[in-house]
Amino acid sequence: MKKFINLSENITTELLQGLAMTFPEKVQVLSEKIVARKTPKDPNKVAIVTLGGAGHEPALSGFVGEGMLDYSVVGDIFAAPGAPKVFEALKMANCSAGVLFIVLNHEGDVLSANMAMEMAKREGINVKMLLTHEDISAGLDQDIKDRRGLVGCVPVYKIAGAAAEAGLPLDEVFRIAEGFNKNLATLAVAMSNATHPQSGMAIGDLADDEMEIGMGQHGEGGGGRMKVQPADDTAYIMLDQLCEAINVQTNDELMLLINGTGATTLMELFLVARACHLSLSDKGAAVARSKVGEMLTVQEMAGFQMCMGKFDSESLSYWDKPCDTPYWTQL
Amino acid sequence: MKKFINLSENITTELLQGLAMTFPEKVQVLSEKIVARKTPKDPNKVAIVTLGGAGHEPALSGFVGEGMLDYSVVGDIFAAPGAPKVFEALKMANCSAGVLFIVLNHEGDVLSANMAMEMAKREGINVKMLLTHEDISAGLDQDIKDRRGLVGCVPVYKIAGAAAEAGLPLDEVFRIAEGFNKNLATLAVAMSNATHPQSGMAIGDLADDEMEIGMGQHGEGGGGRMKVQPADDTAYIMLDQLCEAINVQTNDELMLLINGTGATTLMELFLVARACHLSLSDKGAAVARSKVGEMLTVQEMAGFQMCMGKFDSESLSYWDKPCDTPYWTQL
Amino acid sequence: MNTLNHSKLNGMFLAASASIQQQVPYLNELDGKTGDGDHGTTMHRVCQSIDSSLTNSERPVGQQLDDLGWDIMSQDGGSAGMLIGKFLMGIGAGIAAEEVNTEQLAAAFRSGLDQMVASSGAKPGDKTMLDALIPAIEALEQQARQGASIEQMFEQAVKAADEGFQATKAMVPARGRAKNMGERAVGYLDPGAASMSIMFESFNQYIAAA
Amino acid sequence: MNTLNHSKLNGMFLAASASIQQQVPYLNELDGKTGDGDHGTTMHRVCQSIDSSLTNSERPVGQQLDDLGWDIMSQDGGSAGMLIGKFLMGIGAGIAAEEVNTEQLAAAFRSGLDQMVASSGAKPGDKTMLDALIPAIEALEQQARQGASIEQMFEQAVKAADEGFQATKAMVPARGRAKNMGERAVGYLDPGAASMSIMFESFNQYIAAA
Ligand SMILES: Nc1ncnc2c1ncn2[C@@H]1O[C@H](COP(=O)(O)OP(=O)(O)O)[C@@H](O)[C@H]1O
Ligand SMILES: Nc1ncnc2c1ncn2[C@@H]1O[C@H](COP(=O)(O)OP(=O)(O)O)[C@@H](O)[C@H]1O
Ligand SMILES: [Mg+2]
Ligand SMILES: [Mg+2]
Ligand SMILES: [Mg+2]
Ligand SMILES: [Mg+2]
Repeated sequence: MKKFINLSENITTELLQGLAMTFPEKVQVLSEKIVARKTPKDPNKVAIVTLGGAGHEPALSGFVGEGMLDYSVVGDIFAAPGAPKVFEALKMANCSAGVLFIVLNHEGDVLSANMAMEMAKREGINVKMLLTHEDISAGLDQDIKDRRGLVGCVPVYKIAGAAAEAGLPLDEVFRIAEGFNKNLATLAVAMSNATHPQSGMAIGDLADDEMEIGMGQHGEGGGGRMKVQPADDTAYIMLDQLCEAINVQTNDELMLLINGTGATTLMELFLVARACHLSLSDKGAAVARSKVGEMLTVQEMAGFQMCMGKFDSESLSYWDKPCDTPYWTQL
Repeated sequence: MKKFINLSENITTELLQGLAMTFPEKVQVLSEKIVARKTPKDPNKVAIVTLGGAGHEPALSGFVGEGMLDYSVVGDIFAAPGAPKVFEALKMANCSAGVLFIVLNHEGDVLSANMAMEMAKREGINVKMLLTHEDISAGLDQDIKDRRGLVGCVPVYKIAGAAAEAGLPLDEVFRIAEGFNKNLATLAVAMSNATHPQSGMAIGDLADDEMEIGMGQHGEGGGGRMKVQPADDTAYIMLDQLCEAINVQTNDELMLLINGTGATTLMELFLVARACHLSLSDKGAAVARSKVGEMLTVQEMAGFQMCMGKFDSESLSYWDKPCDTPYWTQL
Repeated sequence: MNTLNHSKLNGMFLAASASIQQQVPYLNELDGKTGDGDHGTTMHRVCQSIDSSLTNSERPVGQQLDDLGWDIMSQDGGSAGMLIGKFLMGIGAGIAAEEVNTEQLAAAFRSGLDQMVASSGAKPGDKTMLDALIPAIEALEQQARQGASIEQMFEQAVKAADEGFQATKAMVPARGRAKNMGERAVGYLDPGAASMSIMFESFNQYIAAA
Repeated sequence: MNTLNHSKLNGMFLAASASIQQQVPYLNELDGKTGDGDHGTTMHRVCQSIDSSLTNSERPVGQQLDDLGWDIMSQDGGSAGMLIGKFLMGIGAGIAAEEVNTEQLAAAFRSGLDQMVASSGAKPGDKTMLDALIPAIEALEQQARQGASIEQMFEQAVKAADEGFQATKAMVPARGRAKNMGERAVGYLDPGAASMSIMFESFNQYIAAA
């Protein structure tokens, strides 16, 4: 394994220290693994909390800051934080307006979140949980509970964060974020394996001429393998499935994210984005807002996640609100 | 080669289209290879122009926008644009306040820039050229003209762009940017080879357990090879040379950039940033402002560039001004 | 032997911890086939918790296991850490005394299993650690009912755990990160079930030698 | 032969273009050792310009070469493209007539070389294309002065170009992307000099067969 690390058991704490040193005016690390805004939000506004393993930087903690997350509870590499830590963060976040707790649908995250929710309820904390699960790789007929949460959490943070910042009550913040969340779909494609930075081991076994559409968040399989395709063809295969999943119609206002997972260059992501724009405009639909870059990575795995969503005028207005986090800043 | 591309000769034009489609409110592509701000700057303000090959995204064109660049002239992958195209951009930029033309010190770029400057002068365009050349890998005794331009161009764009946006005359914009430029130093380290996306060929021949400090912008060699070192040790080796190069003193206000060149994760970059902060504070110096992420990449080459600079109160104030470009947005 | 005291119970878990720590690369490798390649790393953290918590038996056994479960959960051990934490808390809650007879011992393990199942959401056949753990604990109960010794209980339990573990090879995963691989995961062993099988193997060896 | 007309001059460059296009992977590979791996790609673009510009000779020769040089420069060909563009513009500026004698031919090439050198900043021995080009053009001049035929001029020029190219192997680079490799670049051939050597090889073959 070729990575710039020190002791493998210290990676997570050291990387969080590096994050806080790089953005001292935006974030701080509390209790070793909880990333919090430097200037806490007004307690009369809903606090947004999330949890997840490390190794996916900038996600999740890179989106803590004004207009997005208040607390991100970090586990270890690819490992959910334990329920006790999550409970600790929910207590920190506890405020008069209540807490929205955004959880990606992965076994470990959900186990931890559920236990922490139990503890929080027993403590009388006003917290609502929102599960993201927009990976359609298992098929459209799949129970929504069986879908994984991929990069779709990031725009959900954005919209929930903006609604909370606007002072909306918890039920409203939840309604808006969940409405947007329900109309999301993501597919991931990988071309090369990720290396687990602690074990040094490759995850997966993609051959030299193969790619896999439907890849998971850590290089765990789950999709269709095929020979490597050109950028345009890859984009079309994925886009068509996403359009079907969220039932794209003429005049829809669409969100498009092209999220690089590691070694794939921004150069390539622009080619993919271009193909999506051209193909959607052929279908009479239009991209209202988009983002291209690395938001949620899988170590150095070459590939990307394509995520589409539908805006209504409400969610679009919250997308457009300013935010100021380490890796999403918007005027 | 495993990359998401279409025809290799179309990569550059397609990627620029993808950029413009992704940021329609910020940039546009003119004359196929010139990236310009969507809303042109007031002609009473100095225009900032740069040039360079593609394949380094987000640089250079990802920094076109309010508060940074006005025009970026793009060549092909790792190839400088020809002088005719550069001259065309200088004519577009020509305005009453004059043009600052920022060029990275690479043979092809400089050849093209010099010819375009000749043509521009003949045309009566008021343009001043600023050369960035902060790579200290060739040694501190090396003639400054023989140093390559690496990621240091990006903070120079920022400071020049902010000074121009503030309405300063050309000489002043030049003075401030050049003052900052003179106090910059960069070193690059690579752990794996880049693949040229057009020839499909690996550039360089790093062995499985080697890294190279002093690597160039495209994977071309130039430094010392050694066995792969831990993050901290790598950071210390590089940092010490940079501190010597710009003669870091107690109470200096330093800029620190950790620029990922491709496959190296943000996780690792944070570890490196942390080591720099700790080591600098041991030396009694402090990081005033920093950035960590991918600014100027070398395809999927694993590695990073560490760039340090010194602020004075003037350059620091321009660093802190807002800007709104595709890949550097600041409130 | 017909009773098990607090210190021997600790000894069983410490023995399991020692064995599992030798299998970290193997467990990561199994997880690399169908998951995210870190089950060995998870178990390493779980084992470190066990080692530092169970070296003495000064606290009451129930309290000690409850604390250990909580500590394991605090180790950021992904799914497996959370579930094993629950398992230990459940044993702690269900253990009747500092020294227990065979039926009480089986009941304590059943209490651990129930707690784990309640959080897990998985069913037998879902290709998870439960596929090793459930038959193992059923074997403990059955043996205890039949009046077997503690040695005999674990002798049967390890067989059941290992069979259950081997059976995961043919299963289509329905929980955890392997789920999305569907049919393609057939032919691979479940890493969590491997840990459980190693754990019962060590229990058995420890008890046989004790 | 003692004169060269416009159409034969075009033929020489078209022949060179055809040979160079067959060596694109080789030139990329050379550049991968000491540079950024794209010199073949650069030359491919240069050759495409040559092919589309020189298929007819309706414009005056000086004008045609000047246009070609500008077109090559517009192809985003990095250092080499810019320099070769200058070279052709220089030949265009220095060529005396549609049909030239041996001394005029040598003078035209000298004019091209001077233009290239003026932009380049490189000196002989810097491990660049100049190390093949300078001796080649000096050979042309010397032969012309000695009253040689055009065939003899190119026969000597190709030898000089090739020797110069081979000599780059031992040189420490002082310009271009290889510069920073310093001593480590010794042992590698310069890709730009390779192109120049192939170009003169083709000139010679074309003239010999014409
Ligand atoms: N819902 C569940 N119920 C029971 N066991 C589970 C469940 N989810 C995962 N597991 C077990 O956990 C193991 C994976 O553990 P580990 O790799 O440590 O965690 P993670 O999946 O979070 O990376 C699987 O092999 C499986 O046996
Ligand atoms: N200043 C210079 N003078 C003469 N030749 C040069 C100079 N710089 C580079 N070259 C030549 O150009 C070649 C590299 O060309 P190419 O790879 O196409 O361009 P780039 O270096 O921009 O990628 C070198 O091998 C060298 O022969
Ligand atoms: Mg995990
Ligand atoms: Mg080049
Ligand atoms: Mg795992
Ligand atoms: Mg080159």
